[in-house]
Amino acid sequence: MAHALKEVFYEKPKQALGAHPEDARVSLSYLSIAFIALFIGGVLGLLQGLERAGLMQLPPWLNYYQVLTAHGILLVIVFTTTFTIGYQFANLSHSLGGLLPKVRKLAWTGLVLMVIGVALVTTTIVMGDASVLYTFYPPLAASPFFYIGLVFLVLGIWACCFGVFINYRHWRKNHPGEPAPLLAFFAMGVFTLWFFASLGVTVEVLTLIPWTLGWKETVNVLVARTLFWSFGHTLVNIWYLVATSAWYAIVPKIIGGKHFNEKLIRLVVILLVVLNIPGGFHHQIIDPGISLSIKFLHVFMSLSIAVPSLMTAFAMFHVFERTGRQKGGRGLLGWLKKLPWGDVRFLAPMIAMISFIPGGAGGIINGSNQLNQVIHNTMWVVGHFHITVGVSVVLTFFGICYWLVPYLSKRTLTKKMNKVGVIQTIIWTVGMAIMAGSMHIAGLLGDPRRTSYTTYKDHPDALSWIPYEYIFAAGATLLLVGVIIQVYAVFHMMFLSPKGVTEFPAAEPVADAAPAPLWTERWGLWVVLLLMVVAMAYVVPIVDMIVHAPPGSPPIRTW
Amino acid sequence: MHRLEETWLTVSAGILIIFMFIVGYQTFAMGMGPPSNKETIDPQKVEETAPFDHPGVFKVGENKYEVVMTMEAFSFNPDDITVPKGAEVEFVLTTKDVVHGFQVAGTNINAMVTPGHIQRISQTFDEPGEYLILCNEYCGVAHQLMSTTITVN
Amino acid sequence: MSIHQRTLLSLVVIILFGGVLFYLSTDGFRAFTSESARTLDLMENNPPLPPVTLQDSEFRTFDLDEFSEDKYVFMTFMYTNCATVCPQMEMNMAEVYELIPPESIGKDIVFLSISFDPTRDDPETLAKYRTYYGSDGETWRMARAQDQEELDSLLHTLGVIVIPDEYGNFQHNAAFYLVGKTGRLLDVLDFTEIEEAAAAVNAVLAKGGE
Amino acid sequence: MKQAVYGLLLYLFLLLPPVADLLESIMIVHMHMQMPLLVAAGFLMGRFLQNKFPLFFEKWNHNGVPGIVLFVIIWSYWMIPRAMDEALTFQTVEWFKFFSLPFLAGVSLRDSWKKLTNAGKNSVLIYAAAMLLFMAFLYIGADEQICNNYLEIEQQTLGWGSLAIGVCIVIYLLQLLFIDQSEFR
Repeated sequence: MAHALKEVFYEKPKQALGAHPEDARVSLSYLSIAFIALFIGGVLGLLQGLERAGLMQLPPWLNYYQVLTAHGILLVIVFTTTFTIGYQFANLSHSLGGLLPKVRKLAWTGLVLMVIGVALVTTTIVMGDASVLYTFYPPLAASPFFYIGLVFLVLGIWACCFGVFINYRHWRKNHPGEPAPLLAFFAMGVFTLWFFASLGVTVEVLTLIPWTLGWKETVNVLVARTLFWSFGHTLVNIWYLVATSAWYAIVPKIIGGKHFNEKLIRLVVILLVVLNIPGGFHHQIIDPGISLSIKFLHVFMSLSIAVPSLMTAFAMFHVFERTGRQKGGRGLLGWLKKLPWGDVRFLAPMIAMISFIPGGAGGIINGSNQLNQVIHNTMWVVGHFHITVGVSVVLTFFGICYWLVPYLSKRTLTKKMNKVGVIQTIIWTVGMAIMAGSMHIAGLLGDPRRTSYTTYKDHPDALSWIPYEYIFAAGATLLLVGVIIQVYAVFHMMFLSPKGVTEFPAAEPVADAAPAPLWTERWGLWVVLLLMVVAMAYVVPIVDMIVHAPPGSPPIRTW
Repeated sequence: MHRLEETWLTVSAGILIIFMFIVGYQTFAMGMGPPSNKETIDPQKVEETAPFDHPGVFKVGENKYEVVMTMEAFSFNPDDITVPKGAEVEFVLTTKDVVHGFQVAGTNINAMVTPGHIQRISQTFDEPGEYLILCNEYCGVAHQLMSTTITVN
Repeated sequence: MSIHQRTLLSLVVIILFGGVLFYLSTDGFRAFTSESARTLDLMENNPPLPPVTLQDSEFRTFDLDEFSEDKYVFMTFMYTNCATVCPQMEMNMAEVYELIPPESIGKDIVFLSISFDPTRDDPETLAKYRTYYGSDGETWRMARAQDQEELDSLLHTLGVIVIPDEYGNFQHNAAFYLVGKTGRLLDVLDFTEIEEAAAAVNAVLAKGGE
Repeated sequence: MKQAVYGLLLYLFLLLPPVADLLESIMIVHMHMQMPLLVAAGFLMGRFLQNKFPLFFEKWNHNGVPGIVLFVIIWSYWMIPRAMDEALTFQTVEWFKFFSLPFLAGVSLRDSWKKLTNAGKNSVLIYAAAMLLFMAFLYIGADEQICNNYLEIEQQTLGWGSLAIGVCIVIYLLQLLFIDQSEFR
């Protein structure tokens, strides 16, 4: 009986999406913006790599720091955000049986707001009025329109957040006693985190706007930095949560297996949501004005994310081994051979997962007191996030494209396109390995990040970094090739691939699995816990920063 | 299966706790904590405020030096400083404008210098040589030129 | 006993326990903070002050009991770098000084401000600080205790808590202390209530003796 | 049973002098971290006592009310500024803290919470929120030191922290009001 119910459960929504081509259009629009942003951002990335190594000189009207700001914002904020929304709304539509009309409207509103925001932000950057990098630390003051653009971006995200909350709530009301589908649960986690993460940065931006307009003379620099990182690092973990949604709920289906124990998956989601926001403080480990004991507490809070991450590693390898053995894999590692390595939908996320091992290890280094001091603001950090974001997250996103785009555009993934995908994945992996690897080494040697080409008056230490910078440039070149192939593949699958039906590969639980416990659905409680953890982390330092605030800083433009 | 999960979780939580012990021991017992000085200053009146009204290298004890330094886009004051070999040097830093980073390549000196705050960081220079001091936080159009040296002889 | 009776019984026992716990730990609901407990305790026990040698703004070195022999002493603890409570307290002390009959001053009662920051509050600093509040340096002296052990013992006896913070300042509690002729503490007064403090001192002076 | 062992481990960990010193060195951590963790340790260890003496709990804490009252009394006691101060200055009070929070408050919370009616649970939460908000009012508004062992800034921090937790509890209560809880059972 329960099994039959589950059948209906997983079959019906699939048709539902078919009945709602409008939902597909929402997702496809977001994905299109994502990949346009990826393309521009990728080109800018290569320009940066070449300039950094001294292989090319950028014209004065488009200098290194403008390019760096645009690269950061387009990839770190625009690409990941729009991709996530496109993907999560497709999941939601699939698993909840279609979006509500008002939610669809909210999603479109969000899109419009974000486009306005991105337009404002990029215009100010191109005009040279906002070379403040994507961290925009005051007292560097960009044009007010830059910050207003950011407000629009946040409003766009909020519109989508409310859409998700409304749809989820609606489904809950109509399905008493049933746990929500796993993918919807993930979406709820992602957007809850997003909403609460963006509160801090919104407060920051809203204080910066009157300051840049000259209505307010000074700003508290340390508080602004803290608010920024309460968002900045959570954003990283939002991507991570999005990627894990594919690892847990999609990848098992692609390799022909079942997903892991749902109770544990939900626990991981809840832990990631509750523990996440305080992680940002490790970006301020060598800041003045924050006491050692607070920093120590925050090392603990940052690293506590390791626990759900290790749970994920355990669960995924369990699923792989179980599936491989079912397919006849023998011996200690024989099951590995049985996995579908030639399928890009598996290969890309698999490499992403593997890269999370060095990525996580590097994260532990960045997050801990003394080790951070060695590598803070060096190329090491850049290498680190190109492994974590550039591989663990982005390669998962790329892998998702190969079923999501054809599914949404009612086309099929051809053998040829699969091969293109595999080649793209390999190019990407090699490119990132070369680039991020050399960045890690250069960083250990002291090469600073966020710095245009320089030899520091031919200082021997600085000269010793240059060879590594050539390797960055080589890696960046490969990566741009990867970007071009990926963008081509996505738009090909969107408009040119042969028509047909592609399945939505949502994994199912093992046959005798217990249903997910209903207490995991108590989002009210999780939000309260999240707020409590935030209070634990932030009340002490923020009160200290405000009570012992030095006189503030006026806006300064140094570019 | 259930047992495996639990062992795994215990091990991962255990690693976290052991790690925190090591970090805590280094920070609090060995005094290796990251630079976290809490003194403040008016960022718009740096030049009138002691000790930054007279930046420079000062001998404060037996082979102990204090370097009072201001940073601004895109220079260090004083620049090209010299200290004897084996000297224990405490850098007392602040910025007159935006956020800067203070890094000495080849050492563990790495600290953020934010406006309104006075940062302190110490290092003993045992190896003679000309060390590169650079700003590692983006501070403006000529950020890449912001550097100086500390010579140890 | 039925289950309800038993529950009721255990509830009564627990509430009684709670009552006793709260009663005992707050000196009969009179002192909910350590500060109030401290004053309560001081006023009930009238501890004798330990010997302490002081150096005042005129570079004179003297023993506290010698200075206060046969007189009441109106005392505060402060440090000159204090930007918060000390100036307020010294200002109020000056007002109390004004409210005491002038004929008693110097004869029956003397005023004394003791700094607990002896390294920075040298006689020169104290001499300057003294003038801000109109202390004459004779019947109202400002002084430091140079011997840290003696100072600690004095602070401890009077329950004055001084915690240095990270900014070169001190966090400390503040009050007026009235010491009797035999060198025992008589009263701890709220430093914000000038008139009350003056009235209390005058009452003691009027009574005379101990 | 396993959780009782974890509770014991947590308890022993909190008893370690360096851990206790670190947690007690910051006022807000002392009140809102060490103390709740001690309660949590007792909460976990409570399982052992429940198994060992099932009759005792059934007999004397039948409907959970006596137990929860004990919890509320102990918790409120440790909210008194003086109790916190004295835990730092008197050894006996410190011992009482390490005994009362886990074994009187934690264990009785464990045994009582599930036995309480919804109205009972909500009253406890309302009391906790009211208490925390009152403390916030007290500590943020105070212009003098309430605790002699801590700086005034820490006192203010504690006030804001209590406010945050109090508000969290209020939010929780509000969502109980607006969302039908039977969905989750």
